[in-house]
Amino acid sequence: MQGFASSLVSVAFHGIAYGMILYVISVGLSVTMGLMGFVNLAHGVFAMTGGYVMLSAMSRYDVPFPLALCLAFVLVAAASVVLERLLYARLYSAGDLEQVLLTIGLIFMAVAAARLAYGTLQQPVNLPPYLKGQFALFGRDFPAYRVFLVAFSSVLVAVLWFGVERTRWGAKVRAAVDNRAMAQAIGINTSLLFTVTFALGSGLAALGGALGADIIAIQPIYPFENLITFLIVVAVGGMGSLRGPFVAALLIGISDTACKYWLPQFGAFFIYAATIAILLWRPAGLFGKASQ
Amino acid sequence: MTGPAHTGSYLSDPRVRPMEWLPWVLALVCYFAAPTYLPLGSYILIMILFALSLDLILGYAGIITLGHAAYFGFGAYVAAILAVRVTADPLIGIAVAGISAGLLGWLTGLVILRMRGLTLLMLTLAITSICYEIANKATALTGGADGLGGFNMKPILGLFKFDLFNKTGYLYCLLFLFVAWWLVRRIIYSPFGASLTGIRENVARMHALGSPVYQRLVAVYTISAALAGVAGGLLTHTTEFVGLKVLSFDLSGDLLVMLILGGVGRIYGAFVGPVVYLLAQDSLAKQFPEYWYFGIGLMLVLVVMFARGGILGIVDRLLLRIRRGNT
Amino acid sequence: MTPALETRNLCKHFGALTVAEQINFKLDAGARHALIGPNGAGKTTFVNMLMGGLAPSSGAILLGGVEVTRQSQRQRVKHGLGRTFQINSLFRSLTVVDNVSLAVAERHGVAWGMFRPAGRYRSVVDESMQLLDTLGLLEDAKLSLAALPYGKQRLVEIAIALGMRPKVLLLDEPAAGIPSLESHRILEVLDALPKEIAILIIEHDMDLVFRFARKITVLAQGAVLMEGSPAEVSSDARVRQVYLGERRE
Amino acid sequence: MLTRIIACVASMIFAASAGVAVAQTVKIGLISTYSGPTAAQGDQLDKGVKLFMKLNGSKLPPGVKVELVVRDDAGANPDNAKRIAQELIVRDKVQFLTGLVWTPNAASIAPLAAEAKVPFISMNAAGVGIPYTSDYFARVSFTLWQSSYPLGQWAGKKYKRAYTMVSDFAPGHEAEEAFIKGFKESGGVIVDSVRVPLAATDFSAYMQRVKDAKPDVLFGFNPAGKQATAQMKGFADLDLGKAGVKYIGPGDITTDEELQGMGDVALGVMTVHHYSAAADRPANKAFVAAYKKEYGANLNPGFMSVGAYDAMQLIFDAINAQKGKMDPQATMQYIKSYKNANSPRGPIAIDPETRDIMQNEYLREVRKVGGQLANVEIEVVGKMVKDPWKQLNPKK
Repeated sequence: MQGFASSLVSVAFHGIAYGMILYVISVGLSVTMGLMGFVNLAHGVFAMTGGYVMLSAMSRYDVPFPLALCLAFVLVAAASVVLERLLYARLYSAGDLEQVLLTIGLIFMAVAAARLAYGTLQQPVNLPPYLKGQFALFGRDFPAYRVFLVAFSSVLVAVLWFGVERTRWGAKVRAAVDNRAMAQAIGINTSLLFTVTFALGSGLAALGGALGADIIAIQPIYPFENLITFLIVVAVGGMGSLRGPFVAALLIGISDTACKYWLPQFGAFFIYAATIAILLWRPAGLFGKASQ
Repeated sequence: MTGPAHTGSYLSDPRVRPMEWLPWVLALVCYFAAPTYLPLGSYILIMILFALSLDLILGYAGIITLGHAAYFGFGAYVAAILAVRVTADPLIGIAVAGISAGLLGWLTGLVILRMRGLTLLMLTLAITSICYEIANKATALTGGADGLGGFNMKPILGLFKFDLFNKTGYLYCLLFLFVAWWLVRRIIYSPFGASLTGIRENVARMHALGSPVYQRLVAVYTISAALAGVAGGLLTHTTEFVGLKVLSFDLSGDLLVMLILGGVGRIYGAFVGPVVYLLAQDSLAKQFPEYWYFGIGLMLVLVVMFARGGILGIVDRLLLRIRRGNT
Repeated sequence: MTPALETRNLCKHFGALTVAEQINFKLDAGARHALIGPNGAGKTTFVNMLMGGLAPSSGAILLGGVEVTRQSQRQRVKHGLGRTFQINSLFRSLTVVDNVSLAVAERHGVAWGMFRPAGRYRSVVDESMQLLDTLGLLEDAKLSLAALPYGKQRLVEIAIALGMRPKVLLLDEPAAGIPSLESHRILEVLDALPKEIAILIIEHDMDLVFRFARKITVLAQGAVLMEGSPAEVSSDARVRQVYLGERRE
Repeated sequence: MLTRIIACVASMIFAASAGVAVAQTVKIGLISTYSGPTAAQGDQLDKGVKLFMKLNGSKLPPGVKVELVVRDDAGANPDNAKRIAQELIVRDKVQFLTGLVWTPNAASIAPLAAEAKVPFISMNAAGVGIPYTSDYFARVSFTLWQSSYPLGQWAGKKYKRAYTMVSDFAPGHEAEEAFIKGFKESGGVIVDSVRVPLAATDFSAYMQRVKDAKPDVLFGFNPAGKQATAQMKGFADLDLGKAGVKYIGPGDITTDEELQGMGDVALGVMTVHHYSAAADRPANKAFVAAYKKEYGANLNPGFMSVGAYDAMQLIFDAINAQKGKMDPQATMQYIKSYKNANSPRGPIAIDPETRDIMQNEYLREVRKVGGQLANVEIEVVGKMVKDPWKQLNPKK
């Protein structure tokens, strides 16, 4: 019994760590999909790029870890502005199909570019010494880096939620998600709002990719391999919602870990089955706006 | 007036135009002129059939799916398991593959086709992923990640043996493609086809007309799944092997790319796309296997930004310009 | 005589918000009836409930005396309910005649046909052509819908609804977006509609309403404010107040 | 399509007008993985092949040339691989088929090679049963029984309780089966076994399961590459070493090209394998030096590169033996008695009965040599080991 309780703690811990990373990466996708109605399958590209930026900054230029994280955020956010203005913005009013195609195309290109620049090998992650080792909690050892992950992501989530709930920008975003035409009518510059939000979402994805490099390996095929997971987080959580993907990401993180721990012979079967069940029960996701 | 694109319309002339025989003539010419290309040729024919099945639901009924490989793969595995365990007769195999994929399409269609947009996209993805996981884990039945092989197909009708050069296989695939083409063409020109176009164009209005939208979608989805299953069965028969790739998201993605490249919702886009894509892959992937991906990605972006009708769309526009220039 | 369409105590709440309150409404056979009311009076909600797009919280809807409250849009259409849309809801990439044919084919019950080419269903095509002829659209029949000027698209909107041969027709702002100079064309078309169809028109263009309708129902804040002949309505103090009150804001 | 046909016709005319070919060209069809998630492994093969061609590409009889026809199978994708092989045979008319990272792919090609009578040499794919399905198949890489069975026997004497964790595909199942057999024969007990999906990247849940079961030793297997790193990372993250679990496996878990990326946690991991970049045989030192000169001082050749290199050596030897006039049957006859005393991995030979590889198996430990992690060979646990599985399951 005690054994079971302690494995429960471990599963919950690893599941939360994984779920937090999924959330930090996917929340931007949720907001941009809700806000702009844009089916951005290429979101994983930003996460991967964030991972590469951080890892190469650390290994090639000896940039300290915290600075490398910031660098990943800033560079990817900046790059995403260029992409948004150049490509995405032209397809806001186009159909889902065009958006799907454009972003699949971007994935293909990013995968090839990453191979060109970094080769196919998975990038080694060399953590700073203060984040290595184990961290004792409730009489069990936990990997220190994952404890840091959970703590850091929690702070990030808190800041993000505060930002969206309490700032002027957040109010505008919420208004525009609710009703774009109305937001435009009351004088919100939606085009600027989209760009800023998109950049922030991409930056967060980069941060998530960098932070999670230890859990979700950074390699060229990253955007394809994890696409389904990110999409599940958004679809199950509900597009445009902040809380929904959070719940969904934790659910997926924990249940994935639990399946691996207790029922490894079933693989990812349960995750997909649960996704289908939830979407049939609530087509707009757990916290999504019911469609008209 | 109707354009060169084949749309379901009460005005369009349903007779087969001379140009529409061109693909078949070319296919036969290839059979004699390029006998060493027949393995690739058979694969192209199979992908054309698969793309045609996707065009029916994506191009005509407007269902965006990233999971059509589920039906293709299901057909492929059914054909393989049947050959290993029951009978290696190819025609029975194709029939069973098509019917069972159709059944799967019908069942899943009943469940998912009430949804739209991202939710539908996700459901199609999740269904393929589940099929993939099952095939991966049911090792005893499917061979898991190692694939399923070790069977030899019997000669077709006891007469035509599958050979190393794939001559039989090529004609076998061509025959089924022809039948499927005829069927799809009929459907598209029928009132049913017209109502599918209506659903794609304006689903709210179709509801207001009292059209049984959901039932229509389930019906076309079932037909499309059955065709995809036939394509999968053909792949199993011509390669006498089936692996997990046939159920993968990658395959659905590649298929989508091929169809888009050719042109959506115009029947022959499903012919042009796979030919161009697979021939390009065949030559480029040989010379630059590592960077083939980049070109495909760039092409997709360019098609979306500048050439929305795909290759056939570009041809249309060129023809239009030439005609205008003449008058 | 049974009314063509009737609602009994129809209510709709969104949480604490009431958008339809105890609406009792009758549309007689062959009626020319208008529904008016200021913005936000609940007209759109009411129409959506009639069509089956929105489920009422309580109350009943009857079509020709048959209760259809829980029936789908499709079943209601079978019972003879048709509508047009306030914002054009057409098949833009199809030809004009195909737009109408889709409706006619559904009514003929041939839209499931998968093997005979659509063009061979002569009765469908002929009927669609005839319909376009009565609306003066015959020469545009083979054009792509997107190529038509806006005013003519509004007429196609009506043509599609007529293709369904409805017993009850809901016209949702048929003149919306049309300059008042051209709205007489719409009125001509409306006047020429078959007498046996019961018509409910929702419209902002008061000119059109008063020239077309023989009976008017005024909706305000989700409830029926009054009902009567055009003359009664125009002279009613409460109606004036509702409209003027709103204008003052 | 049209240009294809034109090109085809043109080349026919050209071939006819050129008359008798001056030089004898031997075509080798190389099928490997250049794209997709497992391109890293294909890259290893490619590096071995290219290095061989650079060093030895001209060591052929006069007038004989070799042409490599390279094709991408994009990962474990057997039907695609089979089609490619078919094309190489009928269109390119290759006289050898080789390459193959993946067992499923090789298994789908093997019967085809027999049907077309094209000698087929596996550079890597290790599925143990493949030679039985095709008389034209030979292997210069390894089987997992060769390494995991002796490892099990050795570990069974030192440790009591073992946990096995393998990738869920045929080679994984073989490694698991071989190890368990050896381990039990030496008196050990298997606590539990888990099979991890081929696509897994995060092993922490599985490792937690191991940790809670408290075995003495964890036997791991994965198809090398990123999985090896991920599995090692999972082991490290949960600090299983400190919890008293010893990590062992075939050499795939500490593959030389990935070893530096794994970090110090790999120290002390014991493996049995046929090749280590750190081995001090002269032939290996020369090979490693050439490899580093070609691809950079930081990159170690892995066993896959060596497999590719040795396979090319075998093919070249076969060409030289027949002076470029290739006869498939003679080639297979030659291969069956093939010996190479000077492979980087030590002496190797082909078992005439099974056409499978015979080679030494070394017990190794990960240690630091000159500041770099290395698989240091401690002892030879088996000399010229024949595949044990085929000894146990002779072909009927």
